[in-house]
Amino acid sequence: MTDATAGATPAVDPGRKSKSIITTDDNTRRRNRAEKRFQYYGIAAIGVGVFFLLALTFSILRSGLPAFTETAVSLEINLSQEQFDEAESKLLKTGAYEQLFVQALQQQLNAEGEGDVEVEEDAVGRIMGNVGSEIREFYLANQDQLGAPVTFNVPASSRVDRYLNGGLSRESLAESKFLTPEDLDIVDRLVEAGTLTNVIDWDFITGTDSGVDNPGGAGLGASVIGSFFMMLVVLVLSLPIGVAASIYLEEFAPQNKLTDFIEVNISNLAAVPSIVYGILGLAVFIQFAGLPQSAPLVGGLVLTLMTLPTIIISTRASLKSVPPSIRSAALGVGASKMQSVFHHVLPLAMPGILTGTIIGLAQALGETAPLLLIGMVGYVARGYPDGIVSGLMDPNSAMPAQIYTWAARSDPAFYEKAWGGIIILLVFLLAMNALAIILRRKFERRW
Amino acid sequence: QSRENVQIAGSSTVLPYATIVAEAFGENTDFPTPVVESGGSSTGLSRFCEGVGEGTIDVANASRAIRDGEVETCASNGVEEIIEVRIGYDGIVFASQQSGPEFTAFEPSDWYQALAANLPQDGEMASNPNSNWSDVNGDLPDVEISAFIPGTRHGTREVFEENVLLAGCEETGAYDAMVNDMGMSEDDAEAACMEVRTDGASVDIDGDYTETLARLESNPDGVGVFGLAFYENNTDTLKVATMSGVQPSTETIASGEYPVSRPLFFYIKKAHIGVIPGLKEYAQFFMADEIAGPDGPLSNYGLVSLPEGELDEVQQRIENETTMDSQS
Amino acid sequence: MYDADHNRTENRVGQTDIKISAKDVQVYYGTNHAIKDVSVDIQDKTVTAFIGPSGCGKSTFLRCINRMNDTIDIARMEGLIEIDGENIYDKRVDPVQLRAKVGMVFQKPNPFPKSIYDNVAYGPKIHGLAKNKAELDEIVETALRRGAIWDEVKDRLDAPGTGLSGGQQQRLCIARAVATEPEVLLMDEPCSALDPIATSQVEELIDELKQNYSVVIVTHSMQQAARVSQKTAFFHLGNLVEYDDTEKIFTNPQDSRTESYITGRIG
Amino acid sequence: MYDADHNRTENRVGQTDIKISAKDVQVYYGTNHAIKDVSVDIQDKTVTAFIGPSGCGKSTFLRCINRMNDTIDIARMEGLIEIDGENIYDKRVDPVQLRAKVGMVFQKPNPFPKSIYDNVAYGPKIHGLAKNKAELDEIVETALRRGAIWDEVKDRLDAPGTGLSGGQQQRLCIARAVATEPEVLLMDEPCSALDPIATSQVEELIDELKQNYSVVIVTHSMQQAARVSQKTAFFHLGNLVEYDDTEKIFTNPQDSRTESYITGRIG
Amino acid sequence: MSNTLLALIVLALGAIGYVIGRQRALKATDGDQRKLHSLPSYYGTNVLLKTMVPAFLLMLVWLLAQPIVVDRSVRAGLQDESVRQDRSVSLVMTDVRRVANGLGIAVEQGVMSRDEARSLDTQSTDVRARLGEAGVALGSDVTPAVLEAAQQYRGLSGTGDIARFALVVALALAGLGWGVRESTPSFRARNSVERGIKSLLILASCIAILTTIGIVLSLVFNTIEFFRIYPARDFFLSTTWSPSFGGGSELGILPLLWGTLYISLIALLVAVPIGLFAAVYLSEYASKRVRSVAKPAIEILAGIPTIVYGLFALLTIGPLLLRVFGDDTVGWMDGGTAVMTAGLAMGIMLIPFVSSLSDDVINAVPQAMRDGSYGLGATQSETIKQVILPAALPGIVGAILLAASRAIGETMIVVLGAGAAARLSLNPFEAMTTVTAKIVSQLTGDADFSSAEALVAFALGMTLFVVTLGLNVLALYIVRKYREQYE
Ligand SMILES: Nc1ncnc2c1ncn2[C@@H]1O[C@H](COP(=O)(O)OP(=O)(O)OP(=O)(O)O)[C@@H](O)[C@H]1O
Ligand SMILES: Nc1ncnc2c1ncn2[C@@H]1O[C@H](COP(=O)(O)OP(=O)(O)OP(=O)(O)O)[C@@H](O)[C@H]1O
Ligand SMILES: [Mg+2]
Ligand SMILES: [Mg+2]
Ligand SMILES: O=P([O-])([O-])[O-]
Repeated sequence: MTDATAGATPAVDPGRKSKSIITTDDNTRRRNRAEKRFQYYGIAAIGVGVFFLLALTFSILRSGLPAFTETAVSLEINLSQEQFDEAESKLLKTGAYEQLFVQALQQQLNAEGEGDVEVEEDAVGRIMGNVGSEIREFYLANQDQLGAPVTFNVPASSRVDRYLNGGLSRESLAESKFLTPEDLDIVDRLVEAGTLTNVIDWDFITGTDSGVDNPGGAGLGASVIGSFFMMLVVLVLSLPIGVAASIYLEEFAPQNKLTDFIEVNISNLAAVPSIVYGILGLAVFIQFAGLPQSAPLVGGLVLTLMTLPTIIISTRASLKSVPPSIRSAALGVGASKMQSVFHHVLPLAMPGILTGTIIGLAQALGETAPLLLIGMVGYVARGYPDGIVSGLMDPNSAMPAQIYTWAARSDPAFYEKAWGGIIILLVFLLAMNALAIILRRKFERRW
Repeated sequence: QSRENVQIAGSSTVLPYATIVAEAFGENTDFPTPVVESGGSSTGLSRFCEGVGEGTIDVANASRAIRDGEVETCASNGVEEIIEVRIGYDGIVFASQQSGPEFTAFEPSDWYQALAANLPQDGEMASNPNSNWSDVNGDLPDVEISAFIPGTRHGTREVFEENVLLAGCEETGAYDAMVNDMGMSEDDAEAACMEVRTDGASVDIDGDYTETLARLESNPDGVGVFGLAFYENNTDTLKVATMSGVQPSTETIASGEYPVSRPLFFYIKKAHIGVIPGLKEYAQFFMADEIAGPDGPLSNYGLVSLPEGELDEVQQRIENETTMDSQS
Repeated sequence: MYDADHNRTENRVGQTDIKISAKDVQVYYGTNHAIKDVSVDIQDKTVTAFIGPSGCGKSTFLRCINRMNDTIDIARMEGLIEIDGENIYDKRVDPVQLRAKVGMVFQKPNPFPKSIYDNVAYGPKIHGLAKNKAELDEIVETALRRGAIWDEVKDRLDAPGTGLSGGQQQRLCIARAVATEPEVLLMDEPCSALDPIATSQVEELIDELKQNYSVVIVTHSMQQAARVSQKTAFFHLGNLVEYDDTEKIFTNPQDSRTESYITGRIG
Repeated sequence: MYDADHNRTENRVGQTDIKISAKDVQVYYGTNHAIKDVSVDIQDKTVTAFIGPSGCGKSTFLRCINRMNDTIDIARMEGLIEIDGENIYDKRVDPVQLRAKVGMVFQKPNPFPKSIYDNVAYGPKIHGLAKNKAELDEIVETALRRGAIWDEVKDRLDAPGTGLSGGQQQRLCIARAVATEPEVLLMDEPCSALDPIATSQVEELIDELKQNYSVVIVTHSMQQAARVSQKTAFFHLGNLVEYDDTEKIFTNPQDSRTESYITGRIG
Repeated sequence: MSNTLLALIVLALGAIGYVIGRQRALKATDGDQRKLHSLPSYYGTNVLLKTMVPAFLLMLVWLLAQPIVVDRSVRAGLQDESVRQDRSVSLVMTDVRRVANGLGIAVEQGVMSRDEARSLDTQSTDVRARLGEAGVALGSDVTPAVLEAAQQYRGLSGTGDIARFALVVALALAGLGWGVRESTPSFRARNSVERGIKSLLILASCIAILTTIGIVLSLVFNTIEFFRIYPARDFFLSTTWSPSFGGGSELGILPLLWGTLYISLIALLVAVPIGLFAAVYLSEYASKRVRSVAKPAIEILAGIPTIVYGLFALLTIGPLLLRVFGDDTVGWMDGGTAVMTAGLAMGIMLIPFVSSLSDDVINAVPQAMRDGSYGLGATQSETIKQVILPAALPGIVGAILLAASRAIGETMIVVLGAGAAARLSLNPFEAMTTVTAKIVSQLTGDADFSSAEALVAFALGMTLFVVTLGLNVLALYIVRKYREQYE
């Protein structure tokens, strides 16, 4: 031993000067540099993450915030019983109301105008958004108001809105058939007169989808409810099932080919493209089980299947990281395996489980592809459900599906709506995660 | 529980029009607003043909006519009676960034020569040498060829290939050269005319027109293929080029002057009429003069509506529930 | 509640009921043959000490007795162990019930990452030993007192058990084990981190326990073995070399290895 | 390598270079005042024993010396500790270098979940003590031999360190600590899980180490303290009650508490 | 309504059972729970499970089966006479159900009396109008046969409802009785309850298998159909992917698989290092406050809809890369859309998948490991790299696998960011596309759904499924081999 080691570490000699801990030696300096570098990598990694988060948030906010306001026309009109009856006799009743409104506005403009140029009805029509249904709804509900003046606050066309927001210039309208540069003179007049104002578009937050020619009437409210019910299903099913499956596989299952097979299968399910889950959902839930199409229940079930692997994989990873001494300790005082798992291991694995849930739900909340096949993407403007059962079973859309459809529409106003929708989606996501994050903080501990 | 609403699925090209109708239908009648799903003509038709009954859709939108194979599948699944409704035409236009190079007039031959994978040269097929638009046609700007054309999943692609590439191929005489000089079969020559280069000068867009628009936004020299309605909604960012000297508009397309357009359809399961409340009413509403006519909201939005007589005929067919086989 | 029976049972010490009987026990860790052919009868109401050099298999054998080895994947056990005449590796045996009956104090203290109170109360709770909170409080207090740690922790019962000093953790684990009132208590070096006073308190506890129960203790201290145990088993390289009355082992060992070990010549 | 210097340094044992000097050290765990006003000078090339009842603060104080307390969130330290005249809590001090100089064996053996070889090789590797694999092999072997565990593990150097018996883990941790050649070695109950033979081997190691280094050992065994240490410090309830030559402490303690403790009256 | 009531009754019985079981067990030992085999609550839970589980199962099965049975018998009655020449039975049944439902609603709303609903006939009443009053819209007038069938339907359903109610309650009571009888002190209630719970756990893991079977089944038939019209050899070995309408498509999967792997690889090259470093920083270096903010913040990245990433790739990352690697500089890149563009965007999205989960497992490594390393004079980074990460490895591998899976399954980013070109190339600055993107586009496109061009989506899905299965087996094998050293 002596001979062997003497050569190995000649540095040690009896009279050696002991190392100072204040003046660092070369080796330590090198290691400290490595340490610093490592730490900087960490900071840089966080920085990259946060930077992209900010960049994305910024671009989302910039593109999406205008969706929350609209340019509204406020006008007092006085509808007679005859006009009402006539409009109601038409096939396109809303069109008739719209025309009445447009005429009223035209009259007002011509009356107060300088009188030299007659404002055309078409021009006024181009300035207005789709206003017929709002007016019709009002008069159907309040027939007693017929013959009395009523003030309406209805949306102007999306292009007027963009013009007033600075998103459109006169020149760029040269080719447009939806709004001409000359129309903008009228718009300017209306703004001056205070007839056109910028207001918060509550309809956007609470309303339902609209036709492609009516961006002013488009709202996300109903699909928020749709997403809510879907997430409810996902949470209620995937969390317990996922955790239960993980517990079985990680703690109880014998180590054999079958459990290996299940394990591989679950990881594999995570890699299955989400649209394939849509194919599965269509085949199993709609065609085989006969559940209704476009129902949040079906969407929730499909997303549950899609989310399960995420939750299972993360739950297993965190169950695995609980040290065995905890299990022995519990078994040693005569706890059953089940008790040791539920009383000790599971609480310690909770942060990881919640993380998996957060990520899984976030993914599910933003997923469109599987919804494509079960009928939730497209135009599903069915308004609010009136109860849990109807919320689950009645056709409804979901936020990402709605956003996806809006993003594909021609009118650039819908593009704005899509970004606005993303803002709402993220707010929903944050609200959904907040609880999980608080819970996770509570369970986190080091020992 | 029984289904209350009409359930529709299919083409994303028809979807916008269907949403306009569905919204108005819900607002103007006592029936619940129909549900219109997107997902593509093929998906729509495949679900349409799954069978009859409440669990299946009532109407399939399609940006192409149903194919024989699909009719057979339908029939074998019990969907024997189908009412075909042609709703109008979709014009296909060529547009570039408003502030981009001066793309104002195209000929099919320009597109053929710019996008073909191989061009006949000295009796041989050689890979396309053109790298700039000006190489193709001196009147076009001297910028790199960068075209965004519909991907092969889109029906628009088929129209583009036949009405633009093939037409251009014939126009330039390349087709004749292939058949006559090089001894290709007609089919091979046609295929060669429609084969698109893959060196990056042409990019297939599998998504929607909004994607094409976004691509143009990140590439100012690009030229994209759009639907007429899309272009009309985006005149502030896009400028359109003429094709064979014709300016695309609902009028020139309706009159047949403008060469690139295709018909749009929806298909109704006759067996569901009378079972699903509002189904027939929806079809009637859709094709009513006030809606699908030249002054209706559909045309206003960009649909090229059917000529007078044809519209009447379609209305008649819906009224009589005339199915496809009985009409032929 | 142990104290109540104290007087009555005193006189029965020394009786030779066999509580645990092991026959031809083999334990393998993978290919490592850790316990070789060990047969031993452990008596009721007796303290049995396992001694032997580090790594000879004492802990391993101890863990066989309450089937804690089941939890080590690579461990494999052969042979027969009976407690009260019942084969504990029988299929019908519920290891949970077995472990409730055969308590264990591990070599490395392993408190739960919970409060001190909860650490001790956990066993009684799951075994339903307390009817109400007051009773549970009492059980906890008694157990902590018996574990000779009550005075140190009585003011911080809500503090986490993992924040205790090494010796305190060890005593906490002893308290936790006795709180469930096992019939057999297996203690793997329970006093290794304890000062002499605490050690003697734990030894007192062991003495008290043996009035009713059977205690097996692993120790490296010959003195401790001599002090607390009536029987001693000497393990060496996985073999049970000698098993006899403690007195005899320490005064007149039969095997030369035993002698070498207790006189400090082999390790 | 230590042996080579054996003769030359022998005579210097007992010299009074001060290696570590602590002044008015206070440690709090949250509100719990665990170390109260401790001042002590620890000499170079000397073995100093810390004794005292469980929970009195020995480990806590030990951890102050190489700033391991830094890793406990709620722990807060006040006062001054100097090693070789340098304040170890100075801002300029690199705790990493400090800990390389002041090695530690923890009370609960904590082998890494790596092979036995890697457990030992880890320290030398990060400190760059070996030029090549052969040298590293040698360092590992030497360390394991000094930790008195070589014979038991030489055939299974690739087996995980966590699969060793309690005492083996403890010795592995000792080997791991000496492999990095610290100038000061803090050992928290290094022999608690060891049989007498292994204990004496470790004690020999300590003896050998003190030729060049300063060793602080926490122990509950008065005998051990008396055997290996030259200086003894007695802690009680967070106070350093008495610090003096070992001989003196054990024969003629100044404080009544010390006397009580070593005679086994307070715990 | 009655189902809710039934469920409530069963729940109530369960609760009662819990109390009785518990009490009975306790009473038998005069309130001394120590003499019981298990905790009293286990006796209660045992009864509760025995009361509720079979009853709910029966209810569920019955609810699923009753419509089928009723349907079947009503259908049998319709078979001969009333199936209108042009209508299939299933459509008539739709009508029947609608009318039956309508009658139900009408009765509920008081528009009709129960007897009236039962005795209604088409001659004397305009059923469509009457039902219209109750807000039930019918597609056409009601024929006598349909009305009759609807009335029969209602009758049968009513009988079924009553029978279900009675039987479910009876079963619940029986379970309750059985459970209560069992509740003797020596009964191993805990074992019984745990067996029950364990079965539930097993059931939960079976869902994964069922999903797999479902996916395979929903893909396999169309895949076979595809291979019937398109040669498998070409599909697997051809290096060209160029679908076209006129037939003569070349559908080789290789370029797509290559694109999938390439893009996923780049995404992982971005996400894994950044994610791991972020995780390490969060769990080891960052203060509590920073951690509590940064971790959830980074998790938002996982929740941003992928379309946003797609647009971000297309509009921001692409042009940026083009400026750096484009023709103006090194000339590696021709267009903004490329493997690199999509890979980077996807990598950003995947950061939280790696970072959050790894952070949790790293955090779970016991402090003693860290202490051991610090005590040897290791720096924090050495400790992390050599002790903590290896100890946390199984969990980290899980996190990475999850991220990889997500990368393989992602569509939107690829569609927008990677370009749609299917090609085999090593240059990461060229456009490529992935299997998933093509599944979506072929499935949702305009092609004839019975053509090879549409069916290929299923074959792609199936192949991807098998390929990832293989990769997962490999991963499991590697992890096992690696892990064995440690535990
Ligand atoms: N991490 C911690 N958190 C809170 N309190 C602690 C922590 N570690 C130790 N203590 C407390 O500080 C005091 C001193 O503990 P320390 O570990 O120093 O004792 P010790 O002398 O080493 O005892 P032993 O001989 O039992 O190891 C004890 O009261 C203990 O409960
Ligand atoms: N989990 C394990 N995996 C593999 N080998 C093990 C394991 N536990 C113990 N061993 C080996 O089995 C043998 C017996 O170990 P055991 O723990 O029973 O020893 P011991 O007598 O308790 O020693 P000590 O006094 O040091 O605690 C040793 O060689 C040890 O290395
Ligand atoms: Mg041991
Ligand atoms: Mg200590
Ligand atoms: O969605 P499309 O079928 O019209 O391309």
